[in-house]
Amino acid sequence: MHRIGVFVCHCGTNIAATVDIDRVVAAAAKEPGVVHAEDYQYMCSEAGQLKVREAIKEKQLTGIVVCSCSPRMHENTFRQAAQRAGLNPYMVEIANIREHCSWIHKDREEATEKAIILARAAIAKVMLNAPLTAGTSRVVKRALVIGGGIAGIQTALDIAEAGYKVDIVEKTPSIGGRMSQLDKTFPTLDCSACILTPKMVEAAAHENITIYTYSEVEKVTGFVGDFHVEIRKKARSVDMSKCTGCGVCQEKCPSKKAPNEFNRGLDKRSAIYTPFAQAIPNVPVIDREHCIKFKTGKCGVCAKVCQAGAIDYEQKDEIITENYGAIVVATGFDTIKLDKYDEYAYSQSPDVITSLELERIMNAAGPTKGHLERMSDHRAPKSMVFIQCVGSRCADNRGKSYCSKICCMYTAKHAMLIRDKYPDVDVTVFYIDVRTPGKNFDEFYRRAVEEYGVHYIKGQVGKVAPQGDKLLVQGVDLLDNRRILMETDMVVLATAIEPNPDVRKIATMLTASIDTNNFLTESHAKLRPVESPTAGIFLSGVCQGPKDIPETVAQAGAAAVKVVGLLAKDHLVTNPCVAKSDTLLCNGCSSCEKVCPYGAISYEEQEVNDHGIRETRRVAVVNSALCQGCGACTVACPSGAMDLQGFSNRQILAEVDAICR
Amino acid sequence: MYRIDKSRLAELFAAISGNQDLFLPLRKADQTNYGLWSEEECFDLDTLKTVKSAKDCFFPQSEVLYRCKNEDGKLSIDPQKLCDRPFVVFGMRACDVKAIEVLDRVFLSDPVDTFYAARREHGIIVSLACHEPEETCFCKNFGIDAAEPGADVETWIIEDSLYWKPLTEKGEALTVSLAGLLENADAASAPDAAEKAEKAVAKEQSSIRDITEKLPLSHLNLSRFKPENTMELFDSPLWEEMYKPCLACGTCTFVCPTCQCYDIRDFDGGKNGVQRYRCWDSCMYSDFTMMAHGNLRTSQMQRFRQRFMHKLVYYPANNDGLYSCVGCGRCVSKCPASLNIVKVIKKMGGEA
Amino acid sequence: MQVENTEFRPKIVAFCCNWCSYAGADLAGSSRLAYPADVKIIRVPCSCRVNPMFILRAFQRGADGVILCGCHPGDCHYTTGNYYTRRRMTLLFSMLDYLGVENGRTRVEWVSAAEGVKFSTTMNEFVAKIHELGENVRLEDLRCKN
Amino acid sequence: MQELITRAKELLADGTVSRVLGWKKGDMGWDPEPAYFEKEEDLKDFVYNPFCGANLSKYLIAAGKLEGTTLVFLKPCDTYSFNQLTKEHRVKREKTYIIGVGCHGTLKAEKVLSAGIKGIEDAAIEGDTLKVKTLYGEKEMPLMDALLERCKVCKGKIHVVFDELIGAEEGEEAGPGELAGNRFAKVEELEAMPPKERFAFWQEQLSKCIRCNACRNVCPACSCLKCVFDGNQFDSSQKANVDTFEEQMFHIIRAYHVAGRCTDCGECSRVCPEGIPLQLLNRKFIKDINTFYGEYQAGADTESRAPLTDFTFEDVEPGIVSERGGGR
Repeated sequence: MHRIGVFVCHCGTNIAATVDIDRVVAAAAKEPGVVHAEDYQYMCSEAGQLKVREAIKEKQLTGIVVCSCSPRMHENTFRQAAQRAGLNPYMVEIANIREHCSWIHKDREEATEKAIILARAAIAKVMLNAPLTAGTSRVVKRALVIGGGIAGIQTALDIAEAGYKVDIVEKTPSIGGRMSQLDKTFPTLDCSACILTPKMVEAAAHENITIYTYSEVEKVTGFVGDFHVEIRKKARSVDMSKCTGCGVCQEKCPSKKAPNEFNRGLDKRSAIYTPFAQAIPNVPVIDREHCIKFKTGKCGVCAKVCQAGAIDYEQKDEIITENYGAIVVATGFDTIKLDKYDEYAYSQSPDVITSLELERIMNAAGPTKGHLERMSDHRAPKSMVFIQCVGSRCADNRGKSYCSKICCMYTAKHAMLIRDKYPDVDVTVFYIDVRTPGKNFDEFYRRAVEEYGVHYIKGQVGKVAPQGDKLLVQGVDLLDNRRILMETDMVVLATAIEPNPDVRKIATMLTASIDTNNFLTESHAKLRPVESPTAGIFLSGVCQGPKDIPETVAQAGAAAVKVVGLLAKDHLVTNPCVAKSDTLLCNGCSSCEKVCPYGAISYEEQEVNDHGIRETRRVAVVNSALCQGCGACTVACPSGAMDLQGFSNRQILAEVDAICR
Repeated sequence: MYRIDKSRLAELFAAISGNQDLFLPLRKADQTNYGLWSEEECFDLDTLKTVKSAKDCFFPQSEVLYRCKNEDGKLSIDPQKLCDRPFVVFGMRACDVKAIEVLDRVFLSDPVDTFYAARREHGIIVSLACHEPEETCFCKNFGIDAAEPGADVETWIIEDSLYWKPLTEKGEALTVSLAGLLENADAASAPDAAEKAEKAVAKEQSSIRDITEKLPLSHLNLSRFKPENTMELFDSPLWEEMYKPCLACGTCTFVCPTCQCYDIRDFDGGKNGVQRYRCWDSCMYSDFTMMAHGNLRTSQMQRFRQRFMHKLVYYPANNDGLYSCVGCGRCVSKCPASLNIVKVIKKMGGEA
Repeated sequence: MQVENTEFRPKIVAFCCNWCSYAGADLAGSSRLAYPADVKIIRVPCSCRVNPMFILRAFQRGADGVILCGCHPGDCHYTTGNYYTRRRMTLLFSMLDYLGVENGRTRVEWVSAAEGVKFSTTMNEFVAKIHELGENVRLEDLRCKN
Repeated sequence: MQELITRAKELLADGTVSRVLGWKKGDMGWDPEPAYFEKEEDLKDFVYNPFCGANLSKYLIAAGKLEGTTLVFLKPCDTYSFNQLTKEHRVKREKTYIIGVGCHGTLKAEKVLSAGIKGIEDAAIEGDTLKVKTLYGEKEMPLMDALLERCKVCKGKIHVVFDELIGAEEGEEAGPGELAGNRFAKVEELEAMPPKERFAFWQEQLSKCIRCNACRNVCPACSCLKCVFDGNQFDSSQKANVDTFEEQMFHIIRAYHVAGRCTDCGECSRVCPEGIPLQLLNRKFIKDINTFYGEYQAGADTESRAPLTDFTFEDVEPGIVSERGGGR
């Protein structure tokens, strides 16, 4: 027989002011199955919990209902209280009579009636609750970081420093990411490479860190504490164990027509290449698409010149399988494609460039060896126009609705650096707003305006048109309310950033949620900003939202702490509210398997005894460690064989019945 | 004997329903079934076989037995009121009338089913002879005469007239209440009319009997279906051959005028309390014999065998040789897999 | 008519997913954004847990309206749950409409954890709509009626 | 027909198959029943004519559990059901030998009988005429008046799965058969009615339901071991329509459970003893699926994802139902 206890919380006056607590207690006490009902000022307080525990023991309660605030607040509190009193923690139900009742209804009568109904629904449900036991699962003491930019490197370093093994998977031939492409960083103007390369070296040298460059995550299964990951290590065509990084092969390579990705395609590179001088590992890759040996079978120059005999044309992709306890996504960003912004003449004129391209032009290792010059005729510009918010804060669907956050600051940086090095260049910036929230940010921007004489014009540019060897810029000055038509030598577009396009594929593999802009969603915007809602998946850097370097590094550290916190545990407690298939009802039709986002359902040929009929049937089996308890399968199942523990069909129906009574 | 113009049937029905409920075959959504008559309804006496039999009028597909309520911890039980109003069922064919006899033997023998008994007590059956029995009819095998359907009043529709012959006290009383409408054709008081009527009815009857005689299923051999053959029939390997197409649906049992099995179930209507009701059940259903310990008929073959053994062997063994099939042929035309009792009789009887 | 309308207290069942809409309802609560007490919320892990049987059952038991709230498409905690919900409910609602049941009695709304205002507005609108439609008589079970 | 018998005998004789699933002559000429034939001599009772409406594919669930291979004769539309069952792992393709048989339409016996044709022995279709051989000589009637509803909107002569074809040509054109009318015509007509009339229409139709479960039990998509309406999983066990709600509930949920899986084989409406146009419920789902998610024919293949276990990011919102307006 059921022996249900009902505990009604006043929550000070939060509930008691609008809900007649006595009536709720009296009504609950009359419900069949209820043997105890009481109220208290603050049920969640230690004294309140003590009442619950005592009642459970004294009245030998088989289930309890707490009428209080949202279960999102204190469900766990009361589950623990129940457990301490010897009651299974899943024999607890919460009737939310605060957020869903007392706080939104003014009429006392109405609110009281509703509170009674909500209590009844919870009582009806708890009668059908079954004791559930949370299982445990192992924690593999190794973490995976996807992406080897500053975010990934920092996260990996912090995890490694805490004493755990960590692997970095980087898609390109070297770690370093976007930051390695930058020339200087705001607001201090220190050299990007100078602060990044020591970290890269540290990561490479760390005994706890393994770096897989030129590699991609291919498949992820498993769950928090025990992910199984397949990593595809793409064929480098160079034996990493033999290569000394001398660079002769690159020099001698006769194919020098491949666009240089590192320099944003502004110049060419050889078919065998390391992306940049400080690359880690300092081992080149053969770009098979552009390699003459791979295209025609003839050549083989690199193999001939390599003293170490490291060139291996036969090398194949390799699949590495490894288990991880946690996974950090640090896939970073790219700039958006500008094909929807024809008005800026990006595709028509080589002198219209993106800011990231400007970074490379300004960099001593870049296509112009650091000289500011036009890509069309290699002349030094006399005037430059910067256009802000290209594709950011966009109302139509050509660009992104969000602010890319870093553009205002790097544009100020670019303007300042140019004015500093080339004082004769006239620099104009068109902006919508200048956003400079950050330590020393506004001061930095003001220096650009006040000390370096950068012209800031509030207004947008409608069109950039190549005219002779000049660019004609048409814009408006909103403050002076006038149209502007000006000639300039170069135009720099502050192009919006977007998450790396590969992230959707990765998010799907990880079942991590992702928003419409392809940013990974954090578990809670404020309180859990580095956790994905999917347990064991953490977020680092711009894959979660636009960030500058210090923010990225901070978040990378935070993600590392969360990973370390997880890896420090030997076992994890699993959620017992998972799907369960009734083998006597299961048809083995595979509908449930198709809708399971976790691959938690498989099929087995099982011997069944269906009320005297013995036969072998194909039945669904749920891996309770993989199942997260969404319930998609329960509705896909036509026979009702699949049910969800803790939210069973009959429990929900009982609530429906109680509410509609 | 009495007579009334066929064109005045609506008036007759209005008069009957003035004093009591009247159930008769109604045409609704392209099908004919027994239903409660009202002026808006369209009656249909031409369709020989209603989809469901008239069984519903005495043994409805579902009926409440009692209700329980729990109000603030106080339990109350409210038994369902028994039928206490007279009603007339008009248009029952000979087979359906005979089926009532089959049901009576089940429900009126001890312990009496009070719900059924109350309906039988208050129900008056006006039967109707089958003008043209169909190919699927095989009532003749069970000693039923489609030309003389019996019951409280029997009627014939011949050309423009309906001839009305009360047979019981109840029938007489009903006839009296309709005196203004029914023309007297009694031999004593209206000899001319009586002669005409007798002649017409006799002619109709002989025509019906001629047709029945010629029907393809009218001469089945039932001789093997005897109590002494029970075990032999039960163990026959033929069941295994025959049952296979059976879909385990309940069509045959639900259209059958004699199937009498029911289940008792509860419905929790929330604040309205719990209703305990009964509803027809079908021995073709897999959970028909499901009990706490398990199911004692685990295969469809066993269920299939049960239905026909019951109709042709068990029931007659307990009821003076009365078969619990009346040859209405509904299952013959309605079985989705074209299985039916005729095929069983032929196969088990050694004919096919 | 007026009098009848004010007396009619509809029964409304709202299924809310635990991660977005239930939290959105909590936010509506903590923001003190009122909506009629006729709405009673049932918490489910994901909108994809809601079986059409639950919805029909609610109508059987006397509900006048059923609303289902889940995370916005793309934001599902379980990645894809609400995409299934969307298809299931589109087809179910269309079928109910086809059977002649007033199509305003059922609704799906995507409400995120941050959308307390939307939750409250949606519920106010929905209750108003049910008032307009009046009592549910086309999907009722007389055994559950007063 | 003789060709079918000859081939079946060959396959039995050479051990390719252990049994034959086909149709057996009935008592009346219009009531052939689905039957197994295990010996060559049993095949003397084999029949295949336009009265053989039964879709044999569902019987293969049981046949799959038997030893050896089962030879089955499937009409074009039956093969869709077989494919769908294969996809759901309910039948065993490798234990089935399928002979696809040609079909020119199947008959509703009641319609032939009520046209006054008696003593039926056999029937054949010639063009748009049904020729019936009877005890009283050959009778004729317009084919359209005798066909089952599903055949009037035939989905074509193509067999989507078979081992060999007899009386049918390989590579027949997919798409509607020669008789095909618009199978959604009645659905559209209902959609265009005011909701109140639609409600009345369904009320009248569904109130005829006697809950015999014939529609469910014959349905190849309803292959659950235990239906939710027979079990307690949802507290939804129903044995009778005690209230009109239960009529609605049963038919809505049944149609919903087969939505995206129903091949529109028409067996449900063929077997309904009360003549309820159940195909109108299934076709409503089919029509909606086609409109909202793109044309989909269940059973056309064994791999594609069923519409309800699939989605796209751009799917329509449920609100479309009310946006389309009350009249729809």
